[in-house]
Amino acid sequence: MSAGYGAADVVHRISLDVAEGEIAVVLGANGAGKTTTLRAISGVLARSGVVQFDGRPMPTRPEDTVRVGLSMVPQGRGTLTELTVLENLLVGAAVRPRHEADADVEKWCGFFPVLGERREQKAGSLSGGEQQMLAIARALMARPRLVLLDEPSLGLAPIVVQRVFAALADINATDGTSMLIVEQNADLALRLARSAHVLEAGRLVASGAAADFLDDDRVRSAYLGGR
Amino acid sequence: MDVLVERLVAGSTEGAVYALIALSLVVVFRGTGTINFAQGEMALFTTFVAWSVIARDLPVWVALLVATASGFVLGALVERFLVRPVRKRNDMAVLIVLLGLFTVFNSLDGLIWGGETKVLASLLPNGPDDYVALGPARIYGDTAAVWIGTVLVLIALTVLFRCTRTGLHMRAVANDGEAAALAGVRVGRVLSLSWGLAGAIGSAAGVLVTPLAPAQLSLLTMLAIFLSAAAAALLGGLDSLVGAVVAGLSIGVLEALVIGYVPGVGSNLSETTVLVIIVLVLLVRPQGLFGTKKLERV
Amino acid sequence: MPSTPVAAPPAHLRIDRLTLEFGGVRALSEVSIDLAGGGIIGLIGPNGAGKTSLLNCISGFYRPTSGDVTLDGRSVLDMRRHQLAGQGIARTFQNLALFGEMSVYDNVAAGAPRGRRRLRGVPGLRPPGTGAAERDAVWAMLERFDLVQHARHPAHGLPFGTLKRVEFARALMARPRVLLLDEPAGGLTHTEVDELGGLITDVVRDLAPVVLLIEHHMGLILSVCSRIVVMDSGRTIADGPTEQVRHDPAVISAYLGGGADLAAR
Amino acid sequence: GGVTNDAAAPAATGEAGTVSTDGCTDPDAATAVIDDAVKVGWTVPLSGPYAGVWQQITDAFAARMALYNEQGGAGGVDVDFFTTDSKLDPEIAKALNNEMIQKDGADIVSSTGTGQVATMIDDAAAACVPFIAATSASGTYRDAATYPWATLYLPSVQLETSAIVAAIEREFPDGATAAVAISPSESGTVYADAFKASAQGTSVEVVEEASLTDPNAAASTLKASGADVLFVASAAQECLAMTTAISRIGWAPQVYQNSTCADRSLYEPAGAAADGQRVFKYEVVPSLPEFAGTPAVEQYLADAASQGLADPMSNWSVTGWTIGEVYADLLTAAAESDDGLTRLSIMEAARAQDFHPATFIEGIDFDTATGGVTGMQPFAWDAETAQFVLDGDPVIVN
Amino acid sequence: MTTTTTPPAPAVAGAPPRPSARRLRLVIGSTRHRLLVLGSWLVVALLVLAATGLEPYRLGQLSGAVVIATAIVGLNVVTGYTGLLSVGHSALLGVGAYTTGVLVVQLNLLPLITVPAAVLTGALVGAFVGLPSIRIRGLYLAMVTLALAVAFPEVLRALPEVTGGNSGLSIPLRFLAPPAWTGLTLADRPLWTFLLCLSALLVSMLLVWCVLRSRLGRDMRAVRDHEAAAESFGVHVARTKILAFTISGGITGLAGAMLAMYVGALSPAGSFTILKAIELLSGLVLGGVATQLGPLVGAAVVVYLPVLLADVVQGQGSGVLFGALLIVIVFVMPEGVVGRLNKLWRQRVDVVPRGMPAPVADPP
Ligand SMILES: Nc1ncnc2c1ncn2[C@@H]1O[C@H](COP(=O)(O)OP(=O)(O)OP(=O)(O)O)[C@@H](O)[C@H]1O
Ligand SMILES: Nc1ncnc2c1ncn2[C@@H]1O[C@H](COP(=O)(O)OP(=O)(O)OP(=O)(O)O)[C@@H](O)[C@H]1O
Ligand SMILES: [Mg+2]
Ligand SMILES: [Mg+2]
Repeated sequence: MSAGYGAADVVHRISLDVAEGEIAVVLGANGAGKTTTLRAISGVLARSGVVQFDGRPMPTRPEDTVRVGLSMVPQGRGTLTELTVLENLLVGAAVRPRHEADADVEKWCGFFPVLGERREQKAGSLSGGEQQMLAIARALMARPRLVLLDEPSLGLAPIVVQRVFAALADINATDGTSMLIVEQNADLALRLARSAHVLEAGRLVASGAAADFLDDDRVRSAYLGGR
Repeated sequence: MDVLVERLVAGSTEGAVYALIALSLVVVFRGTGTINFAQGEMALFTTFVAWSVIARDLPVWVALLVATASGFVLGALVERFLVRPVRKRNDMAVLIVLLGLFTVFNSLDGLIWGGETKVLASLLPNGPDDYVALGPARIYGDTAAVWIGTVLVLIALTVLFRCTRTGLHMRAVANDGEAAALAGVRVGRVLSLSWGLAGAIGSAAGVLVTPLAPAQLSLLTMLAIFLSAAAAALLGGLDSLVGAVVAGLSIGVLEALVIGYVPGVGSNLSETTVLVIIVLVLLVRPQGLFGTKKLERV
Repeated sequence: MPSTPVAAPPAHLRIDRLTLEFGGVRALSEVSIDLAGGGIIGLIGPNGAGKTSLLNCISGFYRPTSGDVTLDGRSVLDMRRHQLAGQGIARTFQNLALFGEMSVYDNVAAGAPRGRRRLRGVPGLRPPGTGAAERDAVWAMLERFDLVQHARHPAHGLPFGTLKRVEFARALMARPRVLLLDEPAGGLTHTEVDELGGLITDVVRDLAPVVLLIEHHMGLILSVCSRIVVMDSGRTIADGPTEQVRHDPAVISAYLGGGADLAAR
Repeated sequence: GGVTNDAAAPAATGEAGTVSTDGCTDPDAATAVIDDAVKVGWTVPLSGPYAGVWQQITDAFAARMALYNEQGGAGGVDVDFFTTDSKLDPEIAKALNNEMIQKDGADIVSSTGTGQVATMIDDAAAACVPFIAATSASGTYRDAATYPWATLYLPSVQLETSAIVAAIEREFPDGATAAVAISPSESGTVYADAFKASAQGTSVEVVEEASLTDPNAAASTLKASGADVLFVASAAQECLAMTTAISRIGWAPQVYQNSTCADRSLYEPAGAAADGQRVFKYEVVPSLPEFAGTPAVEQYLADAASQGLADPMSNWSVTGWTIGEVYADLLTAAAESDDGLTRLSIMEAARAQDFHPATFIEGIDFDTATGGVTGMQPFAWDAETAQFVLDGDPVIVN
Repeated sequence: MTTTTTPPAPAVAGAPPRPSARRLRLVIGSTRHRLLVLGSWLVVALLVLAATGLEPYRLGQLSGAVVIATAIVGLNVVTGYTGLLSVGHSALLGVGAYTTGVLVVQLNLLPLITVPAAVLTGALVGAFVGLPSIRIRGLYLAMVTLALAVAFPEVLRALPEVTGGNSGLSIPLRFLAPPAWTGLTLADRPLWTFLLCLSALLVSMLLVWCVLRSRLGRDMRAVRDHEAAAESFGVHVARTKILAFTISGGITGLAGAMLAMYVGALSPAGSFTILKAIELLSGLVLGGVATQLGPLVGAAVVVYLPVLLADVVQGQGSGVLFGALLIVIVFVMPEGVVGRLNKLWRQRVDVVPRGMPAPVADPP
């Protein structure tokens, strides 16, 4: 797959595979094209090449990719700022029957109690971390079979990061939801993931089992820092 | 006293006219976050269509239906093929496209129907004796039609925005199309629907309002009404249905009172006076009377 | 970045019983912090604790319900937002607030301290030397932040991490006496965070500002801060030297969570 | 020089009223005999809201000129008529007018609308090109001393309003109170001002005025004044609005409309409400029984048909045709003058024009010396037959 | 589950980055750059010289376009560089034009002497109109300025003693003749008017160029891009907005004075309605928002396109065609003609600003 903005490609002919029920992580420096990759898969950006989901071609528009079972937590501000927290969650359930939505709203308000307290508050007035929680909860409202998470830990307190990652592991275990995670907190992500990929200047330069990466010195020094 | 009642009724009827068009502006704004500057001219076009239908000896309500339906289609087409491709690039581009459309539709009306003033029949009878007395004032059929239309549209839209998923999705799309799409909202469909709906409301309004317009059905009919309606939509707050109606009525009544009770300035500078008042209100409440303040968090 | 040491004594920023309410929500309640000693002070706390709100009060974006913020004994709350820059207060934003259409160069240059001459830059009106001096300072800053190759690119469209650097560079251009950093490490890779830590320490050495650093990246906090203030639900729950605060059980349970290795990151 | 400009010799103006070529950019061109074709160029709105009206006027004028050419033209010289679209924009009008004069070599130009006429008239004078039968409501250009190279077709608004005031005085010998409804347009205010000026010093007292922006509000206000007479100073689009509005609040004063409204299509839809309203005209109304049989109208209809004019019964066709009458008359006179057909002789002929256009109502003439149209014929609307009826004799003012 | 496949690609380590397309390197201040600038000025001078040789009516049309260009240069200051949408510039144009008109007609002043007054009133009214922009933003501000556009003709009509009301003002021809010291005669009036309008345009463009280079210019763009951030870096937002409106009003007032001299007659119904405001705005967008040459191209489009179209279709059809063409241009060049050209230029030429540190690797 290739993708980019305007005439120039930013991501060049990359190939990767996320197996059913697998958690994969994408690492890479700033501007490597991680966000671009996710946006192209979910259909926000135009792409060339082949993207398949369950062996069938992945739709090219985001509203359709959601319908086949994909959800994305965009990088940074992904919330509908002028809508309330509750409305944000309900929009997240656009593809689900209405009665199921209400139950899930309760579930996520329970998981992130702040969201429950701020139900009627405009999403835009939430703190950065609260908005990030809302974005994650909204993406999961669609009960996707594959979630793309673009730096989910961004702006979250360490304690919340742990809870979110635990929850992701939990969802993955119980529902078999696959995940493709872009994360700067590589250490944490690699522990969660089974496979890992490294992007460099828009090219896939390494792929393999997450565990190998944790032990790989080269990767360690580049992304995890010598500890 | 009688004169006051007459003025109030006249003013609020004029206001209902503005309100009806303003409501269609609010629908587009809530669904897509833009103002449709060509709304008035699109409505004029379909009103001419309605006139053609009546000229074929069909009843007015058929003409109303035809106009409403064609307004819906026109709105949706304009959105899909003219607005959507430039919407993401910038606001200014959308503005110019709409102003271009404004010119196209007005000229097209002239090209197809000629420039002469035409008379459009009213949906409800509006002959000299077809009125209900309201104290000293009389409510004629055409007036009643506008009033009823405004109330019905207000109720229908309120239900749409308050109680349906579609209404929620419209607001989501207006707020951030990409985020809405990622949540599975069919953005294209919602955009078309908003514009179609607005087109339909505008067109129905055109048919109801024209019998009351000073210029009847001519190329000038809608410009003045549209400007006042746009003022009403802004005064009320671009995203507020109730605001559009309240502001529309206020502007109508205000105009009537200024003309009636302010000597000198009233008849010469009535529009200016009303606009100055609106600007003053906006200075105090920049988001309009009922509009929600846009959030700015850093 | 000219590294002339600043002779003036470090700024004295004091936050005094600051309370901020939004309708029913109390974002800050009676927060008092005295940043007399200067240096780099870490501000941490769970999401929604009120950290950004506190920064917003200092930099004039929010008007507190009660309490005071003083800089060298003068209240900054009476000042208009644009006057604060003149007082030497500069900040970065949690969610980026760059001038999107402007080039990276112009973004950084916009941070430059403002003389009284608004028409500086116009031929004939330019006081000799200043134009070139500012230009060189901006280029030096861009070089230091490794932004030279992006200098002529408009800010929008650049990667998140790069933009974070632009913001930081812009704030430094102002040669601030008080530097407020809101999650500068967000979205940076580990190596970049390390570099950022180095930059922040450098800045303190050069300019000796008071730095208030909000960060969830504990690694950064622990490596550069001499003192940490911890907030929760609008209150300060801990305030003290780094080593003391990081082992405070209240902090661990409210913010850091159990994983010991996380606390070390 | 000082701050003010007191340079003498205004361009192209000689003695009061006489036409001279002093100050023309090219005096020789103004006195050169025209022997190929008289080029007549009009800059009028052919797009926008008034395009329909002007299409009819120019079509009828073109038809009249074609007839003139068939009949031998100006001493054997044909009229070559062309138009451009002013788009109601003074700058566009100015540019196109200059293009007509300089590039197309127009011998006569004309236009409509105060703003457009104002910016073109000096250019034409500077080039010594006659500006003939302009249709502007502003009477300024009637002043031959300042504008020796221009004439107007429309009667002065004062002429009409003084005729109206005279008619009111006749109807209310003991004096009357009048209310004025004013369209927020140019012609509206011009008419209203003229009416007030005409009423000055008569037994007609203007007691109230209101803007037509909102006809219903205006109706309430004016009704409250209890005036005997309502004068509606409107532009064509709004003629009906006041009629409906006053009938709805049950007010029935004697209504006078201005001549812009004298069109059946504007009255018919108002039904009984419009009955008895008065309006003044000077051109014939071919559809009226009073005129239908007259030789002049018969001739007009036959000629129009021979030129294939689409809608000869329309007011606007009659207007265009009549302007054609004016042109034909003065071109013939110029061709017969001692100097032959030149721009100067055309202008001199225009200045001296005094004749009865065939499509004017009997008794009313076109006399440039006294300002053009010399009188006005009152009409009343008869709702039952849906026709205007003659209402007494023409009021000759000039 | 998700498979992203492409034809076989190298497993690890991609190909070296493609060398970027050859670009011409142009260092500001270098001899090559100086020559280029000199050359451009030479071309401009030649064009002006060629223009003065045009037939008078063509020169007239050109003057009209130059006046509109000047007005758009003014509009660009607020709408382009400061991001404040104004639909009220027709009124500012009118203020300038009527200042000149009234002073000439009522006080018999020489038109040239009235120019500073027109600039001043334009600037004052501009500043006044700018006041609401401190609080009111976006489309709401567009509405406020639109109110000005709608109210202006009404106010003109309401003050007949000063403005001549509906009939407007006609500036007698003798006032518009070239002054004796120029050595031009009345017949040369089109040339004189053209040179006057052209000077006004050049002065305005020079002013804007200076403002853009100054800190004020940077502040304006900062306010446009992010008001809050601008403020926290010391930009006095309110003052910047008002200054922008003042400068813009002054330039547009100047354009108005030129318009008065070119057209020679002013009336409320003509050049100062909302339609003129729309024309200015269209010109700005078509030429290129926030570009220095955009107003020139935009003015040429809005002034000449209708004239050219008139040769193709007459009557209402021309309106349809004009509207359709506006839409097409926006579709083809959303960033405006000059915006697009700038982009192409940057792709081919690498302009290196003064003081940039030694060459570095091309951006990734
Ligand atoms: N909207 C855009 N327009 C043009 N170029 C863009 C745009 N967004 C990103 N790019 C370019 O695409 C490249 C890859 O960006 P991308 O955001 O995918 O990187 P990333 O790996 O997600 O970086 P980060 O860690 O900062 O999030 C960058 O060089 C950037 O300049
Ligand atoms: N403008 C506002 N309107 C309403 N509530 C607000 C507003 N700004 C902040 N809040 C509330 O105040 C609380 C504190 O927010 P703040 O942004 O200061 O948190 P924070 O400590 O910076 O959190 P994070 O680490 O997630 O960025 C939050 O709960 C937020 O919802
Ligand atoms: Mg990214
Ligand atoms: Mg925060």
